[in-house]
Amino acid sequence: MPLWVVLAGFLLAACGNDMRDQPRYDPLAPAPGWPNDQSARVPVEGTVARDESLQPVPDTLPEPLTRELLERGGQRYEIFCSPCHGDSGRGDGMVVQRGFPAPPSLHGAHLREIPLRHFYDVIENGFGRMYAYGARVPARDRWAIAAYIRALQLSQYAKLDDLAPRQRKQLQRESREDTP
Amino acid sequence: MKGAASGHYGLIARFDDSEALLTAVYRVRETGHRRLEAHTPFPVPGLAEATGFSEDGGRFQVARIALLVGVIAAAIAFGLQWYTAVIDYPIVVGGKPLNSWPAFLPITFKVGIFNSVMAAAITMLVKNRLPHFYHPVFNEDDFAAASADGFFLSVRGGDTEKLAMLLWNCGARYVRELTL
Amino acid sequence: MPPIERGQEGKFPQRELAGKRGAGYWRRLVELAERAGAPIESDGAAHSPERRRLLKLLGASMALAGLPACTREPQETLVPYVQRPEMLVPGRPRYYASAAIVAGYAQGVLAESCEGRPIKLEGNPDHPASLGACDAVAQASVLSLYDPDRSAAVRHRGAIASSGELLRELDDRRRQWNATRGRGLAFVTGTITSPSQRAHIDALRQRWPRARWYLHEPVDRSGVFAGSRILFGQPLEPRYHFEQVQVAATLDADFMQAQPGFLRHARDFTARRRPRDNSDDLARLYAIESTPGVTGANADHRRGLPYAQIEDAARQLAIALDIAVAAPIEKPLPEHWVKALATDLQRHPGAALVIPGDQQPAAVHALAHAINRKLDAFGSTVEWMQPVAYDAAAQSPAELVAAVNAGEIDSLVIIDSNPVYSVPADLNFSKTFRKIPWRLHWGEYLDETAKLCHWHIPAAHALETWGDARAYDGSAALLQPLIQPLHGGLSALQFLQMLESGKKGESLALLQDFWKTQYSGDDFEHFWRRSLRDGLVPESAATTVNTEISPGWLQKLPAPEPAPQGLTLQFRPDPALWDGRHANNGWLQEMPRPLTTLTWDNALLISPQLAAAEKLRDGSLVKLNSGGHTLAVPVLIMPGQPERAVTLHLGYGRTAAGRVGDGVGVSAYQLRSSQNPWAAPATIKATGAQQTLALTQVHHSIEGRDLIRTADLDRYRQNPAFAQHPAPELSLYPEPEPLPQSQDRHAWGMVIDLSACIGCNGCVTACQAENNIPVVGADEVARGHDMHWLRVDRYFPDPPTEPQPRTTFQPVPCMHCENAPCEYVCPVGATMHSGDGLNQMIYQRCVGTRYCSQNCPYKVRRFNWFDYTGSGAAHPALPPLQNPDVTVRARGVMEKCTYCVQRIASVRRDAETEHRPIREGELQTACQQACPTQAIVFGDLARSDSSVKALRASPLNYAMLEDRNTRPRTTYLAAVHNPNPELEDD
Amino acid sequence: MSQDTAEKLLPEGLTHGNMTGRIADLVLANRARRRWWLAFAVSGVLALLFVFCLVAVFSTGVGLFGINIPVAWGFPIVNTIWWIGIAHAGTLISAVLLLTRQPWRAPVARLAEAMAMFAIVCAGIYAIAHLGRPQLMHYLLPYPNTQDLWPQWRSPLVWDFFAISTYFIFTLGFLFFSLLPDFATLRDRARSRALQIFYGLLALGWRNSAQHWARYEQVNRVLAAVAAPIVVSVTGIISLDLAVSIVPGFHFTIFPPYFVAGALFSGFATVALLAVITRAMFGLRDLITRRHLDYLGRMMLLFALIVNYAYIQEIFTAWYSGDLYQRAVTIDRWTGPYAPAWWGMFVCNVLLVQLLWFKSVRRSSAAIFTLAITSNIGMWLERYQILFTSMHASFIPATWDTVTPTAWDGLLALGSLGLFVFFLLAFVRLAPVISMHDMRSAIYKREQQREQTK
Amino acid sequence: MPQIFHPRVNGLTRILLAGGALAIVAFACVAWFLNRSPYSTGQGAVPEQPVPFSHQHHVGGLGIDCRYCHTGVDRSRFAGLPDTHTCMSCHSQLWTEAQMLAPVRESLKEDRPLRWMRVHRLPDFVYFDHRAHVTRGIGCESCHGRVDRMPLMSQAAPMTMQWCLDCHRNPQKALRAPDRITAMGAPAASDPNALLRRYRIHTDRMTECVTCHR
Repeated sequence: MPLWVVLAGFLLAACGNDMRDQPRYDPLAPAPGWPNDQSARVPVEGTVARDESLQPVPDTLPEPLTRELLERGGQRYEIFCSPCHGDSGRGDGMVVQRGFPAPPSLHGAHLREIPLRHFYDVIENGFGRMYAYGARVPARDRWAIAAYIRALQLSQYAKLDDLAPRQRKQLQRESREDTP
Repeated sequence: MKGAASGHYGLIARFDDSEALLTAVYRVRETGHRRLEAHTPFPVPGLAEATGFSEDGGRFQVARIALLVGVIAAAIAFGLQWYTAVIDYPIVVGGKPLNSWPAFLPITFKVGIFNSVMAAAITMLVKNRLPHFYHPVFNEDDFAAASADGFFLSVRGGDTEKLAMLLWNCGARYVRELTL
Repeated sequence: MPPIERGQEGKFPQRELAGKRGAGYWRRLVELAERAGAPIESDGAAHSPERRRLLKLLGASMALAGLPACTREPQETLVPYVQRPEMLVPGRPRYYASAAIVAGYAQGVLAESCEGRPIKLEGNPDHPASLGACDAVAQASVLSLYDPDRSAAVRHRGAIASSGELLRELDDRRRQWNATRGRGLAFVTGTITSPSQRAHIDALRQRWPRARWYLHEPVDRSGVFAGSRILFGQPLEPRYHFEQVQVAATLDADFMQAQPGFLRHARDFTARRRPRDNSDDLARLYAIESTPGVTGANADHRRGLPYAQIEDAARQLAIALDIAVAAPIEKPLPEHWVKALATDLQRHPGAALVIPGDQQPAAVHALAHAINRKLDAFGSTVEWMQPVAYDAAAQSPAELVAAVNAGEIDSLVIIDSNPVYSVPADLNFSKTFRKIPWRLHWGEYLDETAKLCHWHIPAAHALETWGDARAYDGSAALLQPLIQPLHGGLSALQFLQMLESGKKGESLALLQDFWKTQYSGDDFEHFWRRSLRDGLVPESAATTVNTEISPGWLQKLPAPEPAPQGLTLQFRPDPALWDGRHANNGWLQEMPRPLTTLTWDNALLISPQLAAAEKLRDGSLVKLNSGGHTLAVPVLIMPGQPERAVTLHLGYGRTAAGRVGDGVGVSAYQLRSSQNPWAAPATIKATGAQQTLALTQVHHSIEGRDLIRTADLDRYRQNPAFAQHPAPELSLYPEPEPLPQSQDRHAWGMVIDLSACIGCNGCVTACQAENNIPVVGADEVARGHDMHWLRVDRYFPDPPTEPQPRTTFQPVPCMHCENAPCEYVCPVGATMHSGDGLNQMIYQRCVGTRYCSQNCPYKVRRFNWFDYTGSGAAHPALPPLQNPDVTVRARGVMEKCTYCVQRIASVRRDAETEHRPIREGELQTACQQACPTQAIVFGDLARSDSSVKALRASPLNYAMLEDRNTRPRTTYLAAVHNPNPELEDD
Repeated sequence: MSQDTAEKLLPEGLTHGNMTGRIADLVLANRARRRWWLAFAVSGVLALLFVFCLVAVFSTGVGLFGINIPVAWGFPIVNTIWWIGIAHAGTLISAVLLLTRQPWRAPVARLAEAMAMFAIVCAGIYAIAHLGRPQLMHYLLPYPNTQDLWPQWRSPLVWDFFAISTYFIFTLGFLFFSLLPDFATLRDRARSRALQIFYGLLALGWRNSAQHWARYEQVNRVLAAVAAPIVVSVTGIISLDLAVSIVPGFHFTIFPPYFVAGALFSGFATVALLAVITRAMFGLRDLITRRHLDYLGRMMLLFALIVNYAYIQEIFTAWYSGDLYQRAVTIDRWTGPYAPAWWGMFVCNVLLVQLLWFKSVRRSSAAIFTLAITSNIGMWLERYQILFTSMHASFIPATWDTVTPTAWDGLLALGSLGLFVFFLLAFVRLAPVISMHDMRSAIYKREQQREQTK
Repeated sequence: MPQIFHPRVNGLTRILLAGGALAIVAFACVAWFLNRSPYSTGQGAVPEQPVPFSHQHHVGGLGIDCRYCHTGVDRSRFAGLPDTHTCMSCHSQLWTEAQMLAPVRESLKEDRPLRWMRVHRLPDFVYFDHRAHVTRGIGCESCHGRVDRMPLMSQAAPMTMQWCLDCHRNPQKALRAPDRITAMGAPAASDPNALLRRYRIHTDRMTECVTCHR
């Protein structure tokens, strides 16, 4: 009998917290008793974190157009835009084929003229049926995607003259570096 | 409870002291009986040999088995320690070398000892055929004396009549038949 | 059958919890939440619980092997956002600048926020008052944010009331006040440095001019302004520039610990006092103290005098400097000492400074600054500016009592102040207080005062609201909320606005409205966002005033008085609880107080001589009598305490602080008098009883061991390598390999500069906040079960009766020994070494043999003797506060300093992801980050350009117990003092 | 040994039959006496107390013990070492006396073995109870797990774990084999069927056959031969727990032999204690004679002297090594907060045992009884002071602290004594306190010698 | 002395001894097996989700990249679950009436988050970092299996420490080019050692305890 009692005590010891579940909130853990049981909370409206930029959003690309940026933009475009806008930007993405109302082609005349900032804003705030992607796409990626879209447009209607001279040189240099 | 089936097992004779028993053993063995057992309340020197037990009983003597098993177990123990500490998951501990072989010795020793003890014990039991709860000699009513002051000789099979005479002649207090 | 009150689903179930106490708080929350979300059938089917229970029982009893368990553990869920905020990536912390308010003054902090929950506060490097450092009180304010004892509801006569009722009631009142222009209305506040609050208060005064305004600040600084009135005829505030100081003398001023701007002072001054090279000139510090304090402990020369004799000492010094003041009746300081000090000061015109203590009377301030003027300090080491927090119109509590007794007050509004607790006993405040017909209290806790008020309005915590506050130099910082109010309290501006207009305003709008009036530029939005991001309003420091001492100041000085005979009882704000406002904060309660290492208690500090005379030991209970009141207090022997003075800290003996703070220590306010707030004659009488004190260090002598190596400047200059002791000749151990030098491999190490460490214990609390270190309570601390990973060892000289002891401090984290003795004895390998030199502690592997602690020569390991974090613990871990990157340890496992391995990992992974080396300053341990004097330096020994590596090469660098061949990665820089050679014989 | 000593160790007129009958009847025939029941009840209550305390510790935490950070090992380890010491003596006495064929072994060997068995149980339970997370004890075992982790072989505690478990099994086997022929005897003499089956199962069908005996003696010889290394290594390993560490008072190379000697000292004392009690309780004064007490006393004295030598050696080393910390510990032992323990030890283990030089003392039941108790107390104090003084004030003065034992420490210690006694009392009722077959052999040997002399 | 035991007891004894030995072995085997079985690792279990979200359809069928929803994988230790907004990015137009998506719409309407059941659950004392893996060439598939074939999410790998270590000791077999991280069914890299160098993977550090435990 004593053996069993000791064993029971032993089990009691085993019943304790073994640190598999710790009293802390990991990301998106439920927080019983808080609103909606959410431990993840929305920062208070109007606060400014240390990593936020104070500069107003520029109207053009805030950094030099590099191959790395375009590649990043391409990758992010594939992830976030191509489901609807399609790989080539013609608005024939997979989701559209399943019934999402087709977005206009990115190669429309109107959009080929529009400043880059427009894409940035649309990504951030959404447009029409398109929801805002600001939370999913950080600022730098927005510019990258915008640049990539512009590159897509150019690839369809290639006119080097459309680019600013600096960017043109940049691109030429990049392509020269790439060729060998 | 008596055994369900009854049959002839052999004879049992009781002697008054160890000398008588010893001589009886010699005599009976001389007549060619091999399946005999002497039962004494304490180890009588020479009696086992007389019944055909050889002291250094071949390769499977208790001590040898113990030594052999101990050495093997120790080798395995050392090998395990070496493997785990050096090969399987080498981690630096206290700035000591991975193969801190002196630190492996105590366990090597312990495991060797442990296994040799177990081997000795098991060898003894196995060679004595020991968890052997039913045995015909217990059918002898006075056999309890074998654990106090009785000296018995039990012989299995053989020519009952002749053997009984022989035992009488050796000075048995009585000779009785053992049933199966 | 009474109706059961139910919290509305989704909201914090406050009603159920109101007034409940006990350890099961969080557990109860969980239960409530479970009850609120009663299970709902998956298919909307109908069954009664009985039937389900039957099924569950059957299911449990008939588990068939191999099937996925019929009834698994309750599944864990993930609750994502409905709309994730921009830039918030779950799992990555973000930082917000804000400010913590310590004793009314702002201290810039960066709050680390995990998914919108503040987890930890760190110093804001951009803020002048912190420069990145952070003291314990500020660190701990995040704990009080989640304090379950915070007041959560408007209360009327103690019962929960609706805010609608309150507004209605206020409307009635306001109508009346409007009619009478505020007659009979009185306000009580503490020190307010917030510009916007002051603006609102001014508005209130304008609205109700006949209302009265009372300032109740238990640790007031009235002496500062009174002194400046004597000198300049106007209240001004000095601002010290310690970065210029070469010789400093204090007159009972604990400027490194207890005066506004102390972090900055400590940073600036120790920067002048640590040798980086043996050609460095070091600043020198003379301290004259009434109670041993951090500043005095770090002084090169120190004298302890009773409170009343400080003025005499000041006069002595002034006379020695040829200032024609009246001589003291007796000279407390030896002449040669004064002389040496005076000549030393004179030798450094413009670089000398005399600092009067905030709690000293006006005369000391006047004298000190007169001396400063004499030393050409004005404009160089001390500047004068408009006071940051000074209200000429405010009256004192004594006047309030008088007014009440005169029947002139019929409504009292208490703004975040606790006079019932902290008004000196001689005013008999609580009795008077009850006479006021209508009392309203706005504050975070349902404290002693709130309980006696008709109305109580919960205040939001500083991390929950918009606000602003000014630092010691007057520069304003904006406070941002890091979380929506957990209990729906009001911010100060909202409260004042409610008084003003009867409406509940929007906190942010109110603040912006104020600052729009302050900002003259055109791009307010940019100004505003920048101020928020930087945590500082640009160019908001107080304006300096160029003044000269008015000629007649000597006449305004009071005449010297004879020092009182007999024992003096001195009062001090507590280094952790201050005036008692932080009493419900477990981290602060458990922080070892600097110098005393006492936790969870206040004891009467007595000198060794007095102890010997009265046959008292640490913890002996004495009856302390002063001003007709008697308290039973345990004593604590404090070397350096003036022989005839005893000191008692304020802030204890709370009765309505909450479950943590109630009943801790005794309330010194019961002996305090309003006339003589800082010192009073007293007697003590031994009772023969004994009380266990929760001390974290009980042995005070270093026993002659070379654990701390010090030298004075001369010796250091002669022998820069004085700290290098010869290694043991014969070592049994193999030499370890040299450190890796590749770019990818790191070798973490830490160097602690003993010259710089002032023993403030800020690092201890920072480590506690960063590493989820539990609070264990007084009993456990007293048993030697304290859990701080980092301790600051403090040694008094032997024998303790030496009148002017030099105290030494030594922070001891885990040394991360390369040949760690703790590692090879752990049977399960729960503590092992990593390639970059960390001594890893793997909690879930630990079976709790404690062998590692036995074998750790530094005894830095801590053990979870009981469950200190679970819901059954006395101080259970608060889940929202815990650092999600650090394990919350369970019962039975060992723990210790990890070099903040979670920070190492995160920073290193950031760097590796971005394919760059770790930037200098990017990786700081929590203790390093918090240290006001930057005594702790951590970094990569494998990198040639790291500052640790450079310090390691210093001749001052030595390892503790190096003869044990543990090869610690944490090493020390020997301390170098700079005593005055003329006072060699001291 | 000369023949006459063998003479006097056995009373005249003792035959195989009546000796067997007497000892067996202690188990089979005599009803337990009131005294026994009383003792059994008291020890049972204490054993339950032990269980209760264990449950409390397991469910609340080892913080219940009086331990803290400088002194992280307290009573449980002291008691573990103490119990193991006692256990060792049991094994060693039985085994070494067997190997050296001491004629006075027979009556006391059984007591020694039983004592060893129950002491090792107490020691083992203590070792587990002191763990912070005993439910994870299996981490000390090398078994294939899904974490791919193994024990840390350099740790003396792993050695301990293996040592104590090995020793537990060994002791169990040793005791059982010693009992095997006696179980057969009891089986043969038992009257009630339940007892017959009980002893019959325990006796495994032992037939007293000559070949059984032959192999039995072989295995006993192997076990006895192994016993000495086991005992020495187990105690040695336990002492290495201390000696391997760098704690100033622990770090002595002399610890292993010193511990072995200490263990034997306390063990002989315990055997002597039990011998005195047994001969009084069961009226066995003629079987466990004063001569036996004399021999036991001599052994106590012998090992006490070795232990005393070790004390001197230790003090000398501390002084000679010049190590600041060692010296401080030594001074602290004499003057520090735990000095009473050291001086108590000094009195018990150094002063009082010198009385054993006197034959009259050695042959006096009361004196042996008293000295046995003081020696055990002394050995306990020795372990206590080694642990506590070394730990409470180690390298860094700021960490110095003392610790006071709690009620749980005391209750658990009391409970473990109770458990030990409980087991012993039960054992005495269930198994012969004196090895019957050894006695029969002894009688036979005496007969043989007489034959020869004739 | 009469016999105490029946002759059959001898045989029974042997059976019991053999059975006991066998039982011990069997127990060991069963324990070994069970410890690694899906029963204790939780592999394959499908918790009931509030919305029967099909990765097979969205990933395998529509080709949406993982990072569309799990935006944290390459930025944080925590992969992150999509907010309701993400679902509604498409389902504001698609299946706007479907009962199956009612919880999603409710969530947006009532500002109450969906509560997904966790599928992969390491103990809290394990500090796993998605970014460290995803940015160093370990694709989702290595640990989560063929997500594009899972109609309902379930755990594919055992997630035991041994499993982690198997890869940490020898990550070559799992490495992929950076643009193949989220691809499913991608072939093994042709030159894993080159990738190992390219990603600068510290195989020596990866088996240290502190890598995963703090």
